[in-house]
Parts: sequence; C-alpha cells; structure tokens
Amino acid sequence: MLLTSILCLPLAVGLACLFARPRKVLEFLNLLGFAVGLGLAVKLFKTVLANNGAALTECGEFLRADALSAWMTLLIAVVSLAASIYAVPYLRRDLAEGVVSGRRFREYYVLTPFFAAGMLLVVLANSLGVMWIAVEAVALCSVLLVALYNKRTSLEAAWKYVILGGLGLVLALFGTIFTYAAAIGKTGAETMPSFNWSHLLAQAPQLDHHLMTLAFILVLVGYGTKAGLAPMHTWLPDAHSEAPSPTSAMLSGVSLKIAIYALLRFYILAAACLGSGLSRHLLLGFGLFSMLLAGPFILVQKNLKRMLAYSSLEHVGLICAAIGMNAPLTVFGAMLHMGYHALAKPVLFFAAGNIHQQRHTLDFRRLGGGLGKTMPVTALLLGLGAVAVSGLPPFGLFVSELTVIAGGFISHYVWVGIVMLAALIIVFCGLLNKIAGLLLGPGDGNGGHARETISAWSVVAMSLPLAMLLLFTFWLPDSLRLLMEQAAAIIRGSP
Amino acid sequence: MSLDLPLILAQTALLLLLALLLSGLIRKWKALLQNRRGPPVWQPFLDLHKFFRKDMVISEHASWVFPLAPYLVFLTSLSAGLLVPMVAAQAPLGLFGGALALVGLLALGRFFLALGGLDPASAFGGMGSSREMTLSAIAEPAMMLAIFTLAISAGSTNLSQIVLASQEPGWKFLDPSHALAFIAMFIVLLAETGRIPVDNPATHLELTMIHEAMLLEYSGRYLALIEWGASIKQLVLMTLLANIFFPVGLAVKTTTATFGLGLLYLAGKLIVLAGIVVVVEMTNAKLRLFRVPDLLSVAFMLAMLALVSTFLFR
Amino acid sequence: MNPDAIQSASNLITLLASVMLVLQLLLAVQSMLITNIRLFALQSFLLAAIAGVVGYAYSAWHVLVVAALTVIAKVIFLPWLLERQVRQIKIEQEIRPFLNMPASMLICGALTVLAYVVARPIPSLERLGSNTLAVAIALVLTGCFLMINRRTALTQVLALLTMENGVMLAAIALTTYGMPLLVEIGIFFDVVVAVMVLGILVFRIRKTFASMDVSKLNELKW
Amino acid sequence: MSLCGYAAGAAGGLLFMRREKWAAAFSFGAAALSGLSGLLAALLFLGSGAAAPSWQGELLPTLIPYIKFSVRLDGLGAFFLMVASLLGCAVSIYSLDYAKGFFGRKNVGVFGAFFNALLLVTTLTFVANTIWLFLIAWELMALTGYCLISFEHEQPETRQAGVLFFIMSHIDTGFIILGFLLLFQVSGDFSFDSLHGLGAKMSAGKRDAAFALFLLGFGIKAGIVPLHIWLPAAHPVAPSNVSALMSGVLIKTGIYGLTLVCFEFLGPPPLWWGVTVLVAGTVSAVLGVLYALMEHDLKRLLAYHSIENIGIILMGLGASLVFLHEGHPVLAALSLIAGMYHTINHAAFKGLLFLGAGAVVRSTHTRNMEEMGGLAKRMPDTAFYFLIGAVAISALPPLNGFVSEWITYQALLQGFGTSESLWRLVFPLGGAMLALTGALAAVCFVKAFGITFLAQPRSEAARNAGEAAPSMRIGMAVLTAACLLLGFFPTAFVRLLDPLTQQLTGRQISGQLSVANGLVLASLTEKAGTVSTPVLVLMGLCLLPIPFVLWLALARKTKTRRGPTWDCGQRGLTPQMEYTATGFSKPVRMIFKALFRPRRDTQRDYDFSPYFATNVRFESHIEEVFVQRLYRPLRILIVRVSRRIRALQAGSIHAYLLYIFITLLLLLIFAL
Repeated sequence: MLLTSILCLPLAVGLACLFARPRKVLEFLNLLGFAVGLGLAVKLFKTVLANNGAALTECGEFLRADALSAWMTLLIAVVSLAASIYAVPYLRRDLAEGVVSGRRFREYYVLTPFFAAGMLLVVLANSLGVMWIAVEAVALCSVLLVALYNKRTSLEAAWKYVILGGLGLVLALFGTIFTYAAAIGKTGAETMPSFNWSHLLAQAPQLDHHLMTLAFILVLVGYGTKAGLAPMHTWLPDAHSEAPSPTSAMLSGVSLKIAIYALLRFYILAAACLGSGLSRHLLLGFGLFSMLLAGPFILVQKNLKRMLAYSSLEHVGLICAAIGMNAPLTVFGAMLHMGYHALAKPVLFFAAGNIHQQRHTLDFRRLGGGLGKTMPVTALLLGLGAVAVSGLPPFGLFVSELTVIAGGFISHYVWVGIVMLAALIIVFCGLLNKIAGLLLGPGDGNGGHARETISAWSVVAMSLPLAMLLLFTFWLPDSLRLLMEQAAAIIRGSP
Repeated sequence: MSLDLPLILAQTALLLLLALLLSGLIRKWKALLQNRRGPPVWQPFLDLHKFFRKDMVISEHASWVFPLAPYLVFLTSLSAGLLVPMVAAQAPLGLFGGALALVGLLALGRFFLALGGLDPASAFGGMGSSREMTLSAIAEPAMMLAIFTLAISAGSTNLSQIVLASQEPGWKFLDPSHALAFIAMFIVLLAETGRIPVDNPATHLELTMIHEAMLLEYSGRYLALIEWGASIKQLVLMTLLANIFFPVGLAVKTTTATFGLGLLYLAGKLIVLAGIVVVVEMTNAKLRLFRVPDLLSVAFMLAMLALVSTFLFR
Repeated sequence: MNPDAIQSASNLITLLASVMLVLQLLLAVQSMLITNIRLFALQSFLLAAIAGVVGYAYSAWHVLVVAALTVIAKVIFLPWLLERQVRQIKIEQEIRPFLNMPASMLICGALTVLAYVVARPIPSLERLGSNTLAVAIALVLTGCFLMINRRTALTQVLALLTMENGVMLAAIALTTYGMPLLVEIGIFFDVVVAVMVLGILVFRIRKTFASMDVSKLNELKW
Repeated sequence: MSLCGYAAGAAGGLLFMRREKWAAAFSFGAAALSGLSGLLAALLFLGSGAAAPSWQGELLPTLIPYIKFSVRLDGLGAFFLMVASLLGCAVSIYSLDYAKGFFGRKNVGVFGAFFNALLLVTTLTFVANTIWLFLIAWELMALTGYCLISFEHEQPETRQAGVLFFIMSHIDTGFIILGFLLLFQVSGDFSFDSLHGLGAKMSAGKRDAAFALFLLGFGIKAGIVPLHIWLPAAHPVAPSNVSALMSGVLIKTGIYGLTLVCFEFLGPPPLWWGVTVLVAGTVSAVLGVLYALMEHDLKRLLAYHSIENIGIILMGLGASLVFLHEGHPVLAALSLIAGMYHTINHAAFKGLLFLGAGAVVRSTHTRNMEEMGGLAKRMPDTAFYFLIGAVAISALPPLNGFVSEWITYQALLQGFGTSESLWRLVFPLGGAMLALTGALAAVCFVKAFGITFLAQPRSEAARNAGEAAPSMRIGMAVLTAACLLLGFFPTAFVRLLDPLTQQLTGRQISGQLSVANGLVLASLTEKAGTVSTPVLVLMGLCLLPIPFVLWLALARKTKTRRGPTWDCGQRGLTPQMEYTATGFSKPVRMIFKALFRPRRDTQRDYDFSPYFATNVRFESHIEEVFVQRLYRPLRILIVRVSRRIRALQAGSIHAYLLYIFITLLLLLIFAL
C-alpha cells in the first residue's frame, strides 16, 4: 500500500489544487503534500532496507521498489519539498509584480504535483512501458511549467524542450519496444510476455542480442536526450534558464536524474544480456564528453542560470561516466554524487531566482558585482552553494568526486580519472571567476540598488538543503550508506 | 678550544696599526710613481688623530641608524681580522668562524654603512650606497667562490685549516684552479677596497665616486672609525690573499722565533701585494660605472671556473 | 488458424507497410500543410489497417482495439485538430525547407537503405510480413530528417507523429500481439496530450512571434 | 589540543560577529593561545627526541568505510607544527590591534573566524594521517586562504589576485590528488601508514610520474619559479597579518608535502629527483631575489623574497635527496637540517618583515616605498624590528638567516666530494648561485629599509605616520626574539631536529654538529668548518671598548651638533632630491637588462627644443617574463577556444535536432 500512497498523494494534491480556490490553500496543499511525501519516502527506504535487498512490489507487480528506486524516491521527495517551500515567496512576489497572472499561478501549483507524481511513477513502475509513459508525462508537465512566463524566450525554450524531448522520447519508445520484442523472440511467439523489468532481467541472458543492442542504442540516445547527455543536451540550458526557479531546481535537481534512472534500467538489462562491454563504454564516452563540453561554456558564460545548467550537464556527465567505469567504488560514488548534487543544485537556482527578482536580469555584465553588499543573505548562500557544486570541501561533492576518481584509478581507468579531474578544474575556474565577480566588489558600483527583501521562507528553503548536505557529508547514517550500496549493487548487476 | 689571550691581543694590535701603515704605504708609493713627494707613510695616523679631535655635524634628517654604522663598520672589520691567520697558522679566533663568517662580517659592515649613506637624505649618499651594494653584490660571491676553491682542496672552510692543510705534503701551489681563484680574488680586492679601475679613493668627483659618496655626511670620530675600519678591511683582504694562496712562513708552532719569521714573511708578502696594487692603479684608468660590473662578472666567472675545475680535475 | 491465411496476411501487411513508406516519402517533398496533414492521416489509417489485419489474422482482439484507437486518435482527432490550427493561423504554404526536393529525396533514400541494413540481421521476427521492421526504422529515420528539414512548427509536430507511427508499426509488426493493452492505451493518451500541448505552444508562439518559422527562435544561445 | 582552540576561536569570531571588539579580542586571543599550546606540544614532542609517531587518533566518527579522519604527530609534522604555531601565536597577538583598523568598515568577526580556520586547517594538514584528511585540509586551506586574501575585495586588484590564487591552488590540488591516487593504486589503502616506503613496491615509471605530479602540485603552493605567479599577486593585497601567515606557513605546506612524499612515501629517490629539486631551488632563489630587487611595492618585494627563500630551502632538500641516492645518510641529514632550519628561519623573519610592513602600510596608507621614508624617527620600534628582520633575511651574521645558509653552504661544499657523476656540477653551481642570492638579498634590503625608514619622508602621509599599536609591537617583538634566539643558539635548536632526521634519513647528527659543548656549530667534523654566532657577538662586544677608549682619550672635549645635510649650496634639500627605490636598483636593472626587459615610455612636452623640456614624464614597467610568455598567452588561447566551441550552441533548433540525429546514425552504423 505504501507505494500506491506515495504515488497517489501528489496526484491527489494536484487534483485538489485544480479545484481549490484561495491561493493560500494552494500553497498549503503543496507544502503539506510534499512534507508527507518526504515522510513516506523515508518510510519506503526503511522498509526496503528492512527486507534486505528484496524488492517491494504492489498491485500485482505493477509497482516495484528496490534500493535504487527507493533512493530516487528519496531524492525526488527532498527536492520537491525544498522547491515547494521556495515557491511560496517566489510566486507570491511574481504575482505581486504581475509577472505571472493568477491563472498561471494556479497552473504552477496544479502542475508541480503532477510533475512530481510523474517522476515518482517513473521510479516506481515496474513495466518499462509504463515507465516510458511516465517519463512522457513528466516531460509534458515540465514543458508547461517552463512556458509558464509566456515570454518570447520562455516559449522558445519550451518549444526546443518539447521538440527535442519528443524526438528523444520517440526514440526511447522505439528502444523500449525492441526490448519487448527481444523478449518475445525467445519466449516463444504464442504467449504474451510480461513487460516487467524484473521478468526481463530474470530472462535477460536469453534475450535477442542484436535487438537488445539496437534497443540500448535507441534508449541511450532517447533517454540520454532527456538526461541531457552531450551532444543531446542542447535543450537543457534553455529550459533550465527560462523556467521559474523552483521548477529549474526540480528539473536539474531530479528530473535529469530520473532520466538517468530510466536509462540505467535498460543499461542493467543490456549489461545482463550482452555483457557490460558495449553499454559501459558508451555510457563512459558520453559522460566524459558531457563533462568536457561543459567546461568551455561555463568559462565564457554570460548568464547565471545558464551557467548553473551547464554545471548540471557536467555533473550528469560525471555520474554517467562513473557508472560507465562500473567499479564498486565508482558506482557507489555516483550514487553519492546524485544525492549531494540533488541537495546542492537547488540552492543555487533559488539564489539565482532571488537575484532575478531583485534585479530583473541574470546577465553577469548587467549584474556587475558587489552582491555581497546589496543582497548579503542570498550572496552568502549562493557562495556556499557554489563552493559545494564546484566540489570543494567541506561539502560532500568533493568526497563523491574523489571517490569516483579514486575508483577509476584502482579499476585501471587512470586516464578517465585524469580527464575528469581536468574537466572539473576547468569548470571550477569558470564558476569561481563568475561567482566571485558577482558576489565581491563594492556594492555601490551598480547604481545603488535597494537592499534585498528576503523572506524567511526562501532562507529556509535555501539553508535547509545546505545544512543537510553538510550533515550528510560528515555523518552519513549507515542505513543511507547501505541503501546506496545496494543501489550500486543493482546497477552493477549483482544484487 | 684554546683561547690564548696574548695572541688575540697581539693580532688585534697588529691589525689596528698595520692597517694604517699599509694604506699610508700605498698612498706614498702612488705619489712617488706620480713624481710627487706625497705624504709620509704615517700620515693616516695623523689624519685619524685629527678626525678624533674634530667636532661632529650630524645631519638633521639622520635617524638612530646613522651613528650605528661607524661602530659596526669598525667592529666587523676588526673581528673579521681576528678570523684570519696573519702570523700564526692558527688564527686566534679561527675556531669561531671561517671564510663564510669573514665574508658575512664584512657584508654586515657594508650593509650598515650603506644604510648610513642613505640616512641623511642626500642624493650622494643614496647614489653611493646603491653603487656600493650593487658592485659588492657581484664581488662578494666571487670572493666566496674563490675561497671555496681552496676550501674544497683543503676540505674545510676554516681559514686556519686551509693554511694548515697547505703545510702538509701533496699540496700543490697554484694549480690551475688556484691560479684562477687568485686572479678573481685580486679583482675582488680592488673592488672591495675601492681601488682604481673600480673606484678612486682620492677623488670626491661626485659622479664617479662610490665609497666616498656614502661617507659624505660623516665627520669627526665617526669618519675616523669608518676610515680606520676601511683600511683594516683592506689589510684583512690582502692578508687573506697573501696567506691562503701563498701559505709560506706562517708560524705553525708557537715560538717567538717562528712568530718573528712569520711577521717578516707577512710584511714581505704585503709589500709585494701593495706594489702590485699600486702598479695596477697607476697603469689603468677608472672604468665607467656601468663597465665595472663586467669586470666583476669576469671575476665571478673566473672564480666559478676555478671551482668547477677543482672539481673536474681531481 | 490456417497457414495460408497467415501467409496472405503477412503479404498484405508487407504491402501496406511499404505504402506507408511511400506516403512518408511524399510527405518529405510535399509542401502544402493541409495536404501534409491528410497524408499523415492516410498513413495512420494504413497503420490501423495493419493492426486490424494482425488482430484478425491472429484473432488477437486487443490489437483490434489498438486499431480502433488509432483510427479515432490519429485518423480523425489529431488531423482535425491540426487542420483547425492551420485554419486559425491562415498559413497553408510551407516555408522553404533547408534542402530542396531532390536532395531530400536522396537523403530519404539513403536513410531507407540504412534502415534495411540495420534491420536485416534480425532473425525470427518476420512472422508478420517481411521487412516490416525495416520499414518501421525507415519511417523513424525519415521522420527525424523531416523534422530537421522543415521550418514550420506544425510540420515538426507532424514529423514527430509520423515517427510515432513508425514506432507503432514496429510495435505491431515485431511483437506478435502488440504490447500490453494498458501500455498501448497509455501511449495513445500520451501522444494525444502531447499534440494538444504542442498545439497550445504553437498557438502561443504564433501569437508572440507572429510567425510559424521555428528557425526564428534563436534568442537563447550559448 | 590547539585544534579545538582554533575551532573555538573561529566559532567565537562568528559568535561575536556583531560586537567587533569582542570578536577581535576573543578570536585572536583564542588563536594566540592555541598557537602557544601547539608550540608547546611540538616542543615537547621534539624535545623528547622520540622518533616514533606519538598519539595517533581518530578525529571524527568515520562516515564512509574507506574515509578515515585519523591524525598523528611525528617528527616532520611536529616540526612544521612548531613553525606554524610559533608564527600563528605571534601573528595573532599582532592582530589584536591590527584588526582594530577594520572596525566599522569590515566584519572583524568573520575575519577572525577565517583567520582561525586557516590556522586550524594548516595544523590539520601537518598532522593528517590519511589521504582524505590531508586533501580535505589542503583544499580548505585554499578556500580559507582565498577568503582571507579577498577580504578587502573592494579593489579589483584584490579580487583578481584572490581568483588567481584560488585557481592556482586548485590546480595544484589536482596534481596532488593524481599523485596520491597513483600511490593509492598501489597501496589500495588511504591511510598514510600504508604508504610508507611504498616507492619500493612501485614501478620506476610510476614512481617518477608520481614524483613529477607532486613536485608540480606542491611546487605551485610553495611558489617555485615558474609556478609562483600567484604569490607576488596574492601576498600584497591580503591584510598584512594574513600575508605574514601565508608566506610563513601556507607556502611551507608545500615544503612539508614535498618532504613527506619524497622521503617517506616514494622511497629511495633516483638521482634526477634530487637534481631537479636542487636546480628548481636555485632558479627560484636567483630569479626571486632579482624580481624582488625591481619592486618598489614593499609587500610585493617581500613576496618575491618568499620565492627566493623557498628556493634556498629547496636547495637543502634537493641536496639531501641526492645524498640519499648516493648513500650518504649523514650528509643527507645535514642538508635536510639546512633546509628545515631555513624553513623555520624564513617563517620567523619573513613573518616579522610582513608584520613590520603591515604596521608601516597601516600608518602611511600606501604600499609604495617611493611615498615613505623617514619612518625610523616616527616609528622607531617598528623600524628596529624591521631592521633585525632585514639583517636576518640578508643572511648576515650573527642572526638566524646566516646560520641556516651556513649549514646549506657546508652541505653543498661537502657534497662536492661525494658523487662521481657529472651531476655533481650542480653543487658548485648551486653554491655560486646561493652566494649571489645572499649578496643580492642584502642589496634589496638595504633598499627596502633605507628607502622606507630612512631619510626624509617622501609624502604627507609618511610625515604624519605614527608608531604602531602596542599589541602589534608585541607581536613583532616575539618574532624578533625568535630570530635572535635561532641565530644565537643553533646547536640547541639543531637538537630539536633529531627526531625529524631520524625519521627521514635514519640518522641523528645533532651530536656531530656541536663542539665545545654547544658553543660552536660544526659541520659534522670540527675540521670541516665551524662557526659560533654567540662568540662573534661577544667578540664584537669585547672589541667595543677600543673606539670608546680612543674617544675618551682624544675626543672628550668635542661637541656634536645637528646641521642640515650638505645640499651643494642650494636652498635646502627636498624629498624630491632623495634617491628613490627605482633609482637605487637601477644599476642591477642595467646589469640584468636581458632578463628584465624593462618597458619604458618617456613623453616630454617642450616649447622650442626637445632639450629644454618643460615637462617630462617617464614610466618604466617590468613585467615578469613568465607572465608575458607563458601564462597570458595560455589564458588568451583558452578563452579563444572556448568561444569557438560556444558556437556549437547557436540557438538553431534544427542544428540541435541534427546533433541528435547524427549521434543516432553514427551509433547505429558503428555499433551494429
């Protein structure tokens, strides 16, 4: 019943918001829903740990949760809670300034729960077909969210997002069908085979190799597009920079990882069927390429949010490459990295949101410097977040990145480690340069802007993830660690 | 360790007196070679006496560094002298510092003299100390290297040890490396004592002077101390040159006879060296300031060559 | 069920599939929007027909359901929707594509060949008509090319839909009985919603940019 | 121990962020105390002469199985801990009043917090016993260092310097990570214990690669030429107490790391390691001092001198490595002692000089020496401390700089005999360059002290300058005392180094270094060379009576009066007539013109003939050849390439679709 409730909760919230009139109620419903959702997610991961390793299924195996999905569920819950907290002051202010109409306001609060629900369905669905449907649903909700502001740029971003995403999804569907067909090819024509991942995995070795290869390639390109792997990433900076900040946070914080998750499911199948050679190296190659490509764009970036988007690109690349190396340490590191990144990135997007609402631009040259003076709180949190995502201690991304690279070294991927390090350093240089230029400097330099008016909500929304990040860096509960290790084991095909 | 006081006192006295005599001698000979009668050999004593009795004028811009310099110049060169074997092969205080200490002490004196030159805010002082320091910055390493050359052969940086080592059989006088080192050392000597191709102690022509420019503001007993210190330094360097390159006749065991002999030898060597210096001064013209570094870097290179060669042909 | 029925069925399927491909090629060179939409409708109809044949030949009823869905969704509803759009924004003529007709024909041909190359080595799946798979892949590839080549927002939507047709064709052709009904229905639902969303976007773009030329959407860069 | 002290200080600083007086008092007080405790701990450890590492321990509950935060204190760590704590203590005392200058302008609480944090992580670096803890501390050091440097971030110069520093130190972290991972690859364990003597197990190529990586990494932090560019940029702009800390402690972490990996981990060194380090040291020493000579920014000048001294330290290390290779552990120990001795000396006198410079800058509000002067009268104590520091750094007897360079010379001289390969040439050449360096350093500090403190004030600010606040003077006094003690009692100090040499070279040679029951410092044997700074001082004192006797005898009746400096009969001297710093170093500039390539531009306005100029403006800039030839071109290249790549994302959706399509096609073609 647990999984169902996890799924239905946001759906219910969304529907309720569809009919609820007063705005306060909308906000309250969202907050409540996601808070409870977080509770349920925690409960889920406890139960998953409890029946150690064995997956937890419901509705006749329609829903299935193993360590990997439990971990993802947790991430989704946390990020969407943070986003919904931040959304309160953000949208209020937008409404007050007439940037969004009342209708769009409601639209946001209706769509966001559906968005979350879709992502939850992705991670909890057992059937690959259903998973695809869910991903598509996620895409559709998020498109409307991206287009929320209805400006030229946001429409353009939305269009690119939906068209590129649509292309990717069609390819992914194609791949999914091939997988299914591969199953049929072996299991005799006459019986209707199940489309469930667990069954497919069980009979993976007998699947038709050629079809599986074809399927994996199509899925890689397809879901890779959604996950923002270079060179299919081109929609990513547009969408992330044009969406309202809470949505950007959810997009880059989890929805990318959801796509990676979907990809991983196929990756596991392919590895089980074909032996991990091809799929691993493809993943590794795309990951490294993404990391390397992110660097130059960040070095000469003009727009704060786009820069953040590119840094997400880099982190996605890191995760994929880490999984591609397929050593126990690297995959564990990838899991760790997913978590830490999901905690760190939203903070930055929130800060960017504050800056945008204060100064109505995200262009570095227009912003000038001295934000440390004009909007100290945001500046402080932005700085901390930047420190975190650029992989500096005391924040966890340092640990996870180093874990991945070290894992690469002992599994004889020395060159990969070196390339990763180089890419990380380049990105760091870009981030440092831009962020330092933004925060430091005399405050009066930019036409005496009023000191920021920052509401407690957004402070909470920004400082909470950072606090958790710091906490989980230095004190990682054994239960979480076990969860991640099990997830890693699943990915490495040895559950 | 053996601190025999009489020896120390003797050498101190020797340094104090012989230094003045030596500079007097050189001045006299130069005069003679210029067909002048020149001042008597003991003229420096009289100068000193005069300076001591004069009143002093101290620049109003000068700070507490200004009076420090004369004492330091005097003391450093004097105590440097005590590290050098003059008559006895075992320098009285040789144990407490070798070549490095010697060079260091002289440098200390120069350091403060340069500061003293800067202190009274006159352009000349600054000019003088700038030039002095720059030139010595090249001269000093050259000297060190020259000494190192011997230090390696002797396996010690203590001057007395070098001299003693040279007494033992199997020590070849002036093998090529030593010859090179000697020439380098001699050039350094000219530079450090402000002799002619580098500097002209006799003139106060503002644009050419180096050493004198620093002393411009000093008067009375301060001037006396500085001059005295300078001449002691000159003596020390010449003795060093004489004794470690031609270590003959130094008293190895301590008897009056050997001491007398050593004293004579020392006098002889110094006279010869002084002669050479005078001849060089008479036959060369003073170099332009910015040609001097070339000369000194020649010395530096020679010394380095010497060092390298000891080390290759062994 | 008697083998020759199956045999004829598979022949029929092959025929229909190849006709779909031909329609696709026509789409690639046709420049009137309305005609494009109609071509697409026809193509979808053929798809439905294939589904019907399969369902009939193998007496797999839910495939018939799929066929029905296809007819409703892709032959009637979506074309109607799109045509309404076109009428609203009063643009019948396609904007000049990047590549002219012969070139695009050439490329489509090449893609089809590639599709056959990719599809050949797959054994044991040609129960339903030979080279249906190849056709499916070809549809997807050419559809993708169509997307790249056309400038109009609507045509891109159309191309996306034709790709989707190809996928469904594969779904029916490869998997004896189509996919589980739930999944099928879900996919249809998603596609319809997707097209509606796209429609909304096209409308808004039309309003803000006063044009349907998506190559004008290039403010966001770097 | 001192760790918690620093932590408390940091916390306190943040706690009292609003009340700046308390903040300053509390945080810097805590820092001083913890520095003191660290000093005591280190002294106790070294004094006990124990060679075995003491008190290993876990710092934090382990978070992930393979990540441990264990710490230990061994000879090497203890020595560097001593250096850090000594300086930390003095600087903290200094800061008590120095921080007052920020009241009202800046948040002193944050400043104190970062200050403590820097000390804390530096200490952690020295006691870390796992790769993880070391790297985390290392990176945090860069972070806090950056925050401190860009504390006064209003000036763009400061911001750029901070960014440069951070980028460089991030790059060096990258190199170090790679190096450590190469080790980890062999050992399979992250704890330092497992890395000891690992070099024996590694293949030669891998060892050399690791060494090269470490040399680059730690070299950047230590500021080896040509990796040093961040150093002269960052030191001047940082608050002076921070500059002192940076050049005293922060760049020493590079030395620490290099020593640690070369002696402990990478096992018996091949010849070329030692030679490389030795040559690198030589080059850094000479170029550092030459560039220092060209500076008229007081703090930049000091920064360049840090480079020079790092070079001298590295000469000791390099020689030691060579000796280890040649199999002369005793000589190795000797030159190691030379390096380490110079390390602490440099910490003492460079810290002192930076504090002095800080006091001067604080009271004249400029770093430009051309606008100072005459301060010896206005701030006599500061002048005295600075003078001591200057004498010490110029390696003049009887102070500590002389002692350590003396040992270095001895090591080099004795090295001449040892080896037979042609490489032995590096010893005499190194010796020569060291001599040159010392002499040039003396020139440079005559200039620094003379122009800054002597003669007439060259600006209004300098004329109105006042003496530094008491705690600042106390801080300087502490370091002055350190310089004097280190200079006068070398044999006593060398005894403290026994655990260190025991740990790294397996020999304890302090016994051979002291003769005449500790009065005289000998180089291994009494014959090989001896020096005794205390006796030299005594000698001077004993000879002092001579001039006084003469004075009493002859000059008792003379009078002394103050008069104007001789001005060639003009109407008084004006500061414009004084010798400037630029003028002072002009001869050197001309001698080394080939290296400096000064860029001059003169513009003269004249009425009728260029020879009667009404107004002449002359500018001479010297830009470092490495910046000119290496770094700037690199930067430009990177930016250009990035702009090229950026064109990939030009906004056309069709192009984007094409990317995906082509990827798909390629994969289909190649994977099938």
